Amino acid sequence: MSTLLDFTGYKPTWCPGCGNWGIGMAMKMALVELGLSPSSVLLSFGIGCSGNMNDFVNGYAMHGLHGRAIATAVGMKLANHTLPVFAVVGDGDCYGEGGNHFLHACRGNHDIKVIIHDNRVYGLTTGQVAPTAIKGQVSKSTPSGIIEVPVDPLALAITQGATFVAQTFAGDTKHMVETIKKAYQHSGFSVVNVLQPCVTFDKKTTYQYYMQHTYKLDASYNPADKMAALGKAFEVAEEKYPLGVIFQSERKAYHMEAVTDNAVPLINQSRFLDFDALVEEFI
Amino acid sequence: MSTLLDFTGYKPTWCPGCGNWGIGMAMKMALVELGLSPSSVLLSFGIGCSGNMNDFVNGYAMHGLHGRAIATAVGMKLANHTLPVFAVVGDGDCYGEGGNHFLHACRGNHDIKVIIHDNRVYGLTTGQVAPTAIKGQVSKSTPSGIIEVPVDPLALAITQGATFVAQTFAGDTKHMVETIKKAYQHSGFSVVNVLQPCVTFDKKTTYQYYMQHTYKLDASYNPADKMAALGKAFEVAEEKYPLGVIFQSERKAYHMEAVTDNAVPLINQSRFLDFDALVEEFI
Amino acid sequence: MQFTWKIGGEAGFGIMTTGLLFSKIAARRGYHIFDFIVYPSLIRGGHNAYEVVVSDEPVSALKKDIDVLVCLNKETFDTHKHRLAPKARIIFDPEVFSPDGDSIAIPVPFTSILKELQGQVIMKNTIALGASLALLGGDLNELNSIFTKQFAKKGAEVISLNEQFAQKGFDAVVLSNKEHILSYLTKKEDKKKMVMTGSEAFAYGAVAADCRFYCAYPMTPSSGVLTSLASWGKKTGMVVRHAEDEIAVINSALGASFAGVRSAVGSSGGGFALMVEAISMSGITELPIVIYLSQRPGPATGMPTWTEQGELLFAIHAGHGEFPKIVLAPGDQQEMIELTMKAFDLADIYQVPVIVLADMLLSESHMSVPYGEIQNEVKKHIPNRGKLITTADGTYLRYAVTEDGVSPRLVPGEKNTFYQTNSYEHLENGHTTESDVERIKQVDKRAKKMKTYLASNFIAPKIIGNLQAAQTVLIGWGSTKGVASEAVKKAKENGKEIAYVHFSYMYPLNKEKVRALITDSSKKYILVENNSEGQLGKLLQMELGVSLENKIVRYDGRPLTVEQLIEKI
Amino acid sequence: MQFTWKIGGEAGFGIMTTGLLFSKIAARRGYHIFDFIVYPSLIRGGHNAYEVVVSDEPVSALKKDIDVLVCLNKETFDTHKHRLAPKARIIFDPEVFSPDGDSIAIPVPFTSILKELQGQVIMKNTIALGASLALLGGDLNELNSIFTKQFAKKGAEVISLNEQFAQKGFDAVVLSNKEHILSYLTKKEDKKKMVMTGSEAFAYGAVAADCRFYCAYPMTPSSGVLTSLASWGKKTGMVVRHAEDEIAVINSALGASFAGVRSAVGSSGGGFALMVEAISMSGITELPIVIYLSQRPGPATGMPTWTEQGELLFAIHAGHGEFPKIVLAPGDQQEMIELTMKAFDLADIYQVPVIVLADMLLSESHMSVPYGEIQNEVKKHIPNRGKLITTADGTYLRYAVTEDGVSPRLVPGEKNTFYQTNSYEHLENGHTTESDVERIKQVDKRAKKMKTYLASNFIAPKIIGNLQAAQTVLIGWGSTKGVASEAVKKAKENGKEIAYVHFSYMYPLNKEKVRALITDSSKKYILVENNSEGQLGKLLQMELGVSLENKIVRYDGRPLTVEQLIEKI
Ligand SMILES: Cc1ncc(C[n+]2csc(CCOP(=O)(O)OP(=O)(O)O)c2C)c(N)n1
Ligand SMILES: Cc1ncc(C[n+]2csc(CCOP(=O)(O)OP(=O)(O)O)c2C)c(N)n1
Ligand code: SF4
Ligand code: SF4
Ligand SMILES: [Mg+2]
Ligand SMILES: [Mg+2]
Repeated sequence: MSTLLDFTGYKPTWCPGCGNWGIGMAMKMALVELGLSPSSVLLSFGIGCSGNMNDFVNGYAMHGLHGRAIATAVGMKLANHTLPVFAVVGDGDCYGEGGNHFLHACRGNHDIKVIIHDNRVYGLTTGQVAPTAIKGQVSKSTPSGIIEVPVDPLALAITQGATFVAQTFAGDTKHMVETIKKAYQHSGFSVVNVLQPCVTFDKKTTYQYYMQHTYKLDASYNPADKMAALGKAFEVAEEKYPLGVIFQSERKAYHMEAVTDNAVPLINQSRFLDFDALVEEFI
Repeated sequence: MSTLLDFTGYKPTWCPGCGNWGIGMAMKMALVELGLSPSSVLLSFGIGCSGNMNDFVNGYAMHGLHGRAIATAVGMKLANHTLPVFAVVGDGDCYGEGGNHFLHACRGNHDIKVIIHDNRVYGLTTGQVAPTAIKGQVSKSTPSGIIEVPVDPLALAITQGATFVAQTFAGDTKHMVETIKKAYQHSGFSVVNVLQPCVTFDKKTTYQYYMQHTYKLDASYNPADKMAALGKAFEVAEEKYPLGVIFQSERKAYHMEAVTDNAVPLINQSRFLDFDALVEEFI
Repeated sequence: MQFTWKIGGEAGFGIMTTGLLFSKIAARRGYHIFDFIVYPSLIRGGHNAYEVVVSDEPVSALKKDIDVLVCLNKETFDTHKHRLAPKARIIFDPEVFSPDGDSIAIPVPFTSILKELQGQVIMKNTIALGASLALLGGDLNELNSIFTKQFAKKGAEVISLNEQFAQKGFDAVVLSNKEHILSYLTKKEDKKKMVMTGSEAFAYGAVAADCRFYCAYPMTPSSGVLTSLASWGKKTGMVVRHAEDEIAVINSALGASFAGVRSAVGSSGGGFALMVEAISMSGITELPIVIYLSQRPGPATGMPTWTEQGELLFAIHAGHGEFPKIVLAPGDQQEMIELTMKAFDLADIYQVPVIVLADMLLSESHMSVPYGEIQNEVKKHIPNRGKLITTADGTYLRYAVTEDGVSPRLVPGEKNTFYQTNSYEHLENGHTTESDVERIKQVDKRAKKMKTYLASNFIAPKIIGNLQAAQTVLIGWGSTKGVASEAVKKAKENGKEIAYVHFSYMYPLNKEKVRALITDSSKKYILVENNSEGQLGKLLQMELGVSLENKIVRYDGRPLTVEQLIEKI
Repeated sequence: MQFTWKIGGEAGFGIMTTGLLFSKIAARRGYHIFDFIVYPSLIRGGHNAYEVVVSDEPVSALKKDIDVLVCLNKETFDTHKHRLAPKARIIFDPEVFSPDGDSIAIPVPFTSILKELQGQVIMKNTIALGASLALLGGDLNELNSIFTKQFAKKGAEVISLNEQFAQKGFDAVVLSNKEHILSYLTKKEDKKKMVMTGSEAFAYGAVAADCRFYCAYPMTPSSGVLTSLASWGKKTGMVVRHAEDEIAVINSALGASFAGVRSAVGSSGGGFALMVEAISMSGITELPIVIYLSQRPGPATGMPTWTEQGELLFAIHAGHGEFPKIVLAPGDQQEMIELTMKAFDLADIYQVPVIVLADMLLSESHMSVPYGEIQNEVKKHIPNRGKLITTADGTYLRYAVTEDGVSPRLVPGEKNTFYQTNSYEHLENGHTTESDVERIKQVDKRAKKMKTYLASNFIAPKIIGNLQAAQTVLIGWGSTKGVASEAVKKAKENGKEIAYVHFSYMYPLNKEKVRALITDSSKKYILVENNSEGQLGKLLQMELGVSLENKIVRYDGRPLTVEQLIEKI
């Protein structure tokens, strides 16, 4: 049974007060409570302040390319589906540069837990707008305010085949831990959009802002209802942020169909040697 | 006033009976009926059987890269917003390789008319599944059937900010022409998903199939109702295909905010010469 | 004995299948074959042609004239008549057209046979095969046995229907053109052969190398690999994935490689271009990956269904920043199988990206290869995974600095330890660093790997012909091997000794081992490349300081021909 | 006179702004400056440092020792004390620590001043500036006038508050450290100067070149261009777009270019890698585009905030297939402005992609440049759009074969005609072709453009120092100009004549024009590069057959130093 300490890597370099501190802690707590150890989990990190968590949380990790953490995680899972795979990504990372991978991973229902740091900005490159930025948000790259409307990641995931879609808040560790654990328990593509204040570059979506604009879904809410789930997703546009599991459904995870012999992970399968079975077609 | 002939380029090389013949004809008819001429329209073609239309329909055209026709069209429109811009793309092109551009062009509401040849396959590369393929579809790249569920392009567009989302059928020239004309009249990102039989590589979604599974939205349908529109989009999953304008809303097109002086297209604006106004910050 | 059989017709009417059947039958009859496909970048309409050279010796390039031309339409005759050999046989349908000129007309009543047996247009191919076999002194058994195999699922009826059409074509020749029948295809005892393309050879090599993850996005002329590996998937257990784009393709493959399985990807220039960023990541993370790059004429979309060797320097320099990389370029199908197995070993041993360069000519042409030899090689092959380890203690350092530059690579999952692989510059333990000292350590370590490779695994160019005796020496790489080898033979027939220095270990180059072969001042060296810039020439200049004055290049999308080489010698 | 002022403190506390203010003040006082920023790839925490060399002559590189060190924390002193000059002044807060060693202590009561005026930590910077000006014999007017400008929006209160803190710092020195005050910054009459980074210089050059569309995705160290151009957008009317990814970036730019406006994009190695496919498209469609590539240490994510010249060969070979491309590498801010204007002209004249290579050192360091000269150049610049035309008759051929290889390019929209630009190989009219003859025509036509360029627009390397007299000649490119020029000066001071051959027109190279400069057997040539492989050396070998034995390289992410060069000479 491992402890928080086992998962604790280098001292974080995040800005004091950054929402990432909470997310990092929640990740570690969830992993501990799930009875995992740094040796029994695969982590795929994007590039960003979010991705910098690679040095702060222990595990078998790959700190890959900006925007590609999901694509990388897909390969990890298919190669060894006995290990849980988490992708820790930024909103620019996942919805901007990596938008296409996110879209198609939803369709594939790859059994990956994606933790998205939704902070509305490109933190590590000093604050340009992310695709989650509210229309009109001013930044170095958009001095007159961003023209695009924000991406709707929840609706995107729900409509394109993701089977677990949740939202949580970096200011509520307990809720994050619960949500990450639920994502882990779900088999299939699991989206956890974490509302994360960037204290340095986004003066609007602060902790106070989210305290006022978030609310928790109660027991009466039925995440199996796709239309209702979309209704919840659309509330975000009115700056109302539901927290909890917004949508959940059942579908075989990708590796269960793609890995021929599911009982054994690809990496442990015995080598194919029946070459004669292949060459017939060449004769 | 130009004629069909003015828009008619080389003889198409599409397979006899291919849905592209109808789409090509509808494009030309629509352009004629809109009073446009090959000199007054910008066309951005993707790479595919669909994109091969570049040699068959006349206009100021760019036959760019596979998956990038929308990105290219975005630049065309911003450089000269007085000309209408059409993007003619394949479903692999637009939803696969180019999925990220599609997603973000919806957010930006770029005034581009996107005509998507939805034929469920990668025609030009001999029939591998496109992201629109129905789960289980067998192809050279998916001999055991595709694992992913199909992309839901209509819902994707509706939820991510597109302001005009329509569906039409390659077997119904009149309906295609009407729909393309409506897209033209709309200011903003206009998605026209054309259900197109690939007679060579997809034996399921034939003309007959679509005759049976499509229906036209009637006057009672209100495309301004986002939730209703999503309901329609979801019918596709049950192999029911609504034809017509599924969703429409109003929002400033991107170039109206991005081009500082809207009265004059970027290309015709007078050169900026007040250099002294810039260098103050360096002193 | 060597002859060319060629069939042409409208695109989309089974010309490819027919040509391949002919190649297989010739191989089954005991002959060597090499074939080449001509098709436009569209699915139907336009002209398709399929050309097969049959020989009693190994053959690796097309020959000048056509001995038997099967015309499924008039265009075929018009397009190819200028290449007809004296006494060439023309199989055609008298109801469609009649060939002019003095070649030998072999009329076959395609149309009426179709009417009679109420077959679809596609059946013309079967008739053509029957007629061809008759004309060349073959018999129908091989063809019929192939039908039996091919249409097994479709049932006995389909099989016998095909047999009937073949028979009709066969009879048409035997009955009314006996006097023109040749004996080219009379059964000959010879080693069993396989007929495969370069892409199939790569796929087969990848299976033999125990590659377990192949990811691709279709792109001509590389898609053959995806098709083959996908079709074998259920048997081999390999996970074969058609991803959303090429960036996903290579990043997933690197994820799988990190998790410990051998992984490969494939594409052509455009798709490869999208992988360049991740190739650089493979460099710094030291994750093995094999990349199949099948070239076609560029730039950009270019000429998708034609051939060129225009991406040697691009492949070598692909990736931002400085890092090691290995580039191989097999010259034919058999070499493709060998070098593919080798590529996976080198990727694992040096933990680097290995690019296997091919082109449309190699990827899509079929060649007959010795069944026994290859099956032996494949079966005795034991993958060398280098310093891959499955256990380590807590102090495991992923990027430990070592003598040879290679660090032990632990398969994730081992208990009681963990590590990260990192696209940032890193400490030996994998954590991010900006230290000048650590940076230098890691750059030097990565560079060291290639020094080790050059000393331990680099293989010097193959020599074809007699280098000592040769006054003129051709220098080429990859698929030029085929035409250059034929040129060496041809020259010898003409009483001239020439040799060919064949590069397949393209980069990095071992200066000493290579220089010796191409710097004898008493010889005339001629660079032979299927591109416009003479890229191997530039590479030799850059890496060895050797500059070659003479070159023969071709860049119209067509393969180099033996005649083109001979005439310039 | 030359001295170095350096300030250090915790990341995220305004070190950058403070350093820049110091640079500007020094420039306003009539001095030349060059500065360099050190910051980790994270937003807060970690150590930031900002170093400014001030000189009464033009200066383009750091010098060895530090004359004034402002320590906002103890780490600053510990990290940099080994570089302190004899008699160096240390500004520090006695309440935090006291410097050891024999340099001159200038205690300033930061903490108590903050308390007294109830200011935030960030105000330490203002105090530091006041103290520094006092210590260097400056006065507070320049600083205050900058405050007035900078905080205009924030109002008089903020301005006076800042003035008060500056005054406190100033007084602290004047009152208790009069004896150590230097006269380095006493007002000096000199030409008006601008203080800008290489990225700002590119941005300024792009505006001067009438670029109307700039598209980018943020990436260190190239983002400065996006920031500047975006901030100027309302004034200049340029459309500046932060797109979803780098692939969108370049494809949109090419769309805009097709529509007729000058377009540019910018990134660092990783983002540039994603643009490679489209660069190839620019090649075959013959659409002009300017690409700003600011290098950082790779591979992959590498060391994002440090410097390296590791992508010369990558940039030159970027793109699949064979096509023309021009690569330029300015050596400093002024050259950046000139070459950027030139880049847009060359892109238009030859209808090719033009890459402007920079690196973190050039992109993010500030240098003082002559205001008058540059404003003149910029104002008299008239963009040369080459064969861009706005009218044509119906028989217009987009890819007409011409003498110089360049075809007239019609701006879409012209009545009574139309055409397509095509990423497939094409006929002169732009339509897709697979014809061998047409293919050759177009390949040759595209290649011809570079022959024309080499004859008409290529410019030979600049010589710095006296090439005739020099026994030792340094050879370098891009940002190495700064340090190499200083080395030439320094050597002269030591009584040694050396020269520097500065490459900025990197590719293609005019063999004749270049060879002469670097092949005098009586001289010793030394290659100087900020990378590990000596990429310019490889390029010269490949393109000119010139091989350089001696090289000085640095690849730890830090810039080359004058000392490093001098000692090796
Ligand atoms: C291909 C590529 N483009 C750009 C960058 C530069 N870059 C590094 S982090 C980043 C964005 C970070 O924003 P986000 O993903 O939202 O993460 P955050 O820092 O906000 O947590 C960018 C653009 C890169 N590393 N690679
Ligand atoms: C980057 C890149 N990858 C792959 C290809 C090869 N390719 C050409 S067309 C095509 C797909 C065509 O499918 P789709 O877009 O659906 O168009 P369709 O032919 O079905 O109309 C592909 C994969 C390419 N040209 N460029
Ligand atoms: S910049 Fe923003 S996101 Fe990044 S560490 Fe600081 S507060 Fe957090
Ligand atoms: S392959 Fe399919 S899509 Fe392409 S032309 Fe033929 S029928 Fe049409
Ligand atoms: Mg972010
Ligand atoms: Mg399609």
